[in-house]
Amino acid sequence: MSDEREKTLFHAPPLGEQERMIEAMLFASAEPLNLRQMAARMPHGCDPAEALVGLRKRYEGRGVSVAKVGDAWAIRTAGDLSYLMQKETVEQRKLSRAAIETLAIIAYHQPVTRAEIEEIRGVSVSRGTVDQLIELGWVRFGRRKMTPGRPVTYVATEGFLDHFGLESARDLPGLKELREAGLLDSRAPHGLVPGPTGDDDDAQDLMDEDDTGDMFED
Amino acid sequence: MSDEREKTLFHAPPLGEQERMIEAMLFASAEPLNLRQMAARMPHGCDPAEALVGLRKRYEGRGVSVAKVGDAWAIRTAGDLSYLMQKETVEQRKLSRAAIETLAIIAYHQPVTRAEIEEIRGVSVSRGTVDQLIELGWVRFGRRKMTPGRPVTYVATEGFLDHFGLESARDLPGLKELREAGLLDSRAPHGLVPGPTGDDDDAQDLMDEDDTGDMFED
Amino acid sequence: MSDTPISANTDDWDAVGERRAAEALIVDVDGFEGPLDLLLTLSRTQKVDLRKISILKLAEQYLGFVEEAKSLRIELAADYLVMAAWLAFLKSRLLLPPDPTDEGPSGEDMAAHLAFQLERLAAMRERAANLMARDRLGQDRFPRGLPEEVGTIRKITYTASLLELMQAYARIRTRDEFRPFVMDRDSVYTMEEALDRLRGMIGFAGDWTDIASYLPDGWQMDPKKRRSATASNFAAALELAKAGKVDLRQADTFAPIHLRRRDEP
Repeated sequence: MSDEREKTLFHAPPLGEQERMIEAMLFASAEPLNLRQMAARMPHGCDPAEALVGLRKRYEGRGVSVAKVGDAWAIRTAGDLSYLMQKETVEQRKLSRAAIETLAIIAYHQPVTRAEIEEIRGVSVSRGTVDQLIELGWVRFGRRKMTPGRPVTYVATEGFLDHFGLESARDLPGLKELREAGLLDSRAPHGLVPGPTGDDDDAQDLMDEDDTGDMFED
Repeated sequence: MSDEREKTLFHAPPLGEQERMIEAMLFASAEPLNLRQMAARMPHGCDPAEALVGLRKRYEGRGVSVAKVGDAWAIRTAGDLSYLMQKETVEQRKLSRAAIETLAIIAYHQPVTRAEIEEIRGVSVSRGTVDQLIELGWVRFGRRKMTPGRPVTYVATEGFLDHFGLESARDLPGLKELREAGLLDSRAPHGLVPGPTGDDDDAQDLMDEDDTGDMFED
Repeated sequence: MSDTPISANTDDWDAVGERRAAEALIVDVDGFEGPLDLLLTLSRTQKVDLRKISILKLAEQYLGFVEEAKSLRIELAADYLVMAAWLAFLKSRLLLPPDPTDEGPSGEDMAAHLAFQLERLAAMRERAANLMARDRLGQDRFPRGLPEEVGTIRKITYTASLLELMQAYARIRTRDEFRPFVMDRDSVYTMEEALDRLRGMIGFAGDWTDIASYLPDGWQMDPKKRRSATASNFAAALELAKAGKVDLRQADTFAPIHLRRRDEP
């Protein structure tokens, strides 16, 4: 085996062989793998991106498929076969309406501040709502906004894409229509409509400000 | 979806569809599934045994294979790709003093017998030390010496020259050049090697011999 | 507040239905996520596209709701009352002709923005519902049930530099040249030796004698030895003079030093 690896230090293995490798790695992992992670485990000179194209095609219409998840890839069972999987079904914690709406707002408006979420929903966001989404691994902190107070923003994660079967945030259903209808514009002419009275949140933002602005960048 | 299930209550789905089902089940299941378990999950009229034959064929020569585990079935990584399931971490360590001294003697005096090495070092050479140098590919056995007992000799290898950036062992600077280069000042040998004095050195070497497993410095 | 309850507008079935809906709303007030949510629910009763909604009518519906809540002695949260006040203000702006001296957004601007907000909230709700209806991981789509662990292999490489190699060799080869420090005493005549010798000899020296004549045999010729013996001799003579055993004299700088036994008093 080590001989073979040595050999491939100089000649990358044929594409078909690289496809097999990616197939093996993706099958073995429950988590999405990105190109860097794959390349690190493959012999020198391999191009996982190219091999992925072939592999994806191979699994089209099969019982499992090669799904793109943000910058990563994963094998997932086909959605239409869910009825076979009762045993594997994971009991999901029931999400509150507030949590679901907040998640949608973060996904469609990201990066979005807490104040903006509140503006859209017309109520203050309780801390537990965002916490729950972060705990589920669907939301994380994004860059701070370059507006007064440098508020933190929230963005959707790779886990969110994986959970909802989205290749990227650009593939969110209806995103284009919403944008064209101007419904994603953040025009917030304060005073036009009374907004939520979130004193606590202002205090929170001030606390956040003490932290270095870079801590949430990736 | 439920319509489809109803339909299949009376007409078993086509074999290709059954293959998809088995593929998805075997992929998602946390344990190998036997035919009975598969059939119990599949729509009425399905024949997992037949579909399995097709699925196995489909995975022949791929990165994963459908493997029999007892009387059950599971998807497994292809045997020749098992190395992909391992991540290598490389750790660099310095050679022990005993090893580098032995190596130096072999390089300067090759071909040299163990007895000669011991005479030059003034202490006995542990088997592990020479073995390590051989394993590193820096030392190999040379011709036997035409002296009583025909002892084996050790010589430095190409790998040794490569590692130390030498064209040949003759390029190694002699004592005179070492002295001229300031590397060898008999009046101040302490400056050369910070650390233990000659006496401690011997004690260290003796300890090394007792415990071959612990002979490497970090 | 200047408005009339919605039920007073008309007597037809719609109005009754609306009235009942409003009552249901009021009883359910805890179920609303704020005034905007309530407005959105109320707007549904208009049975038109949100883009064509009558904000004036909506304002009236909302104010009617607040009135109703009051009559039923239901405490409304401050948010709801603030919205009621704002809607009353909006209503008056929409009904009265615009005041040219007035600054700030016009009634139409305010109404348009409220319509925009309602439409945006409705869109987000719809997207949220669509999102939750997707094939979800762990519900409809599944990851590998038997993931294989990626093992870690620790590979150790040993390094040594040419310098270390040469230094090691140098260390071995110079071990023989290296021995514990011992002063070379062959050509050293110690002061103790000189003292012993002088003490034995001064008994006979009743007259001034050059201290150079006290140098031991065999120490006069070799310069190394003579130097050591002369120094020790001189030091020993000083020591004896200090003890009061001898007198010393010197005629001139660098002239010979003479020594004479001092007689006991």
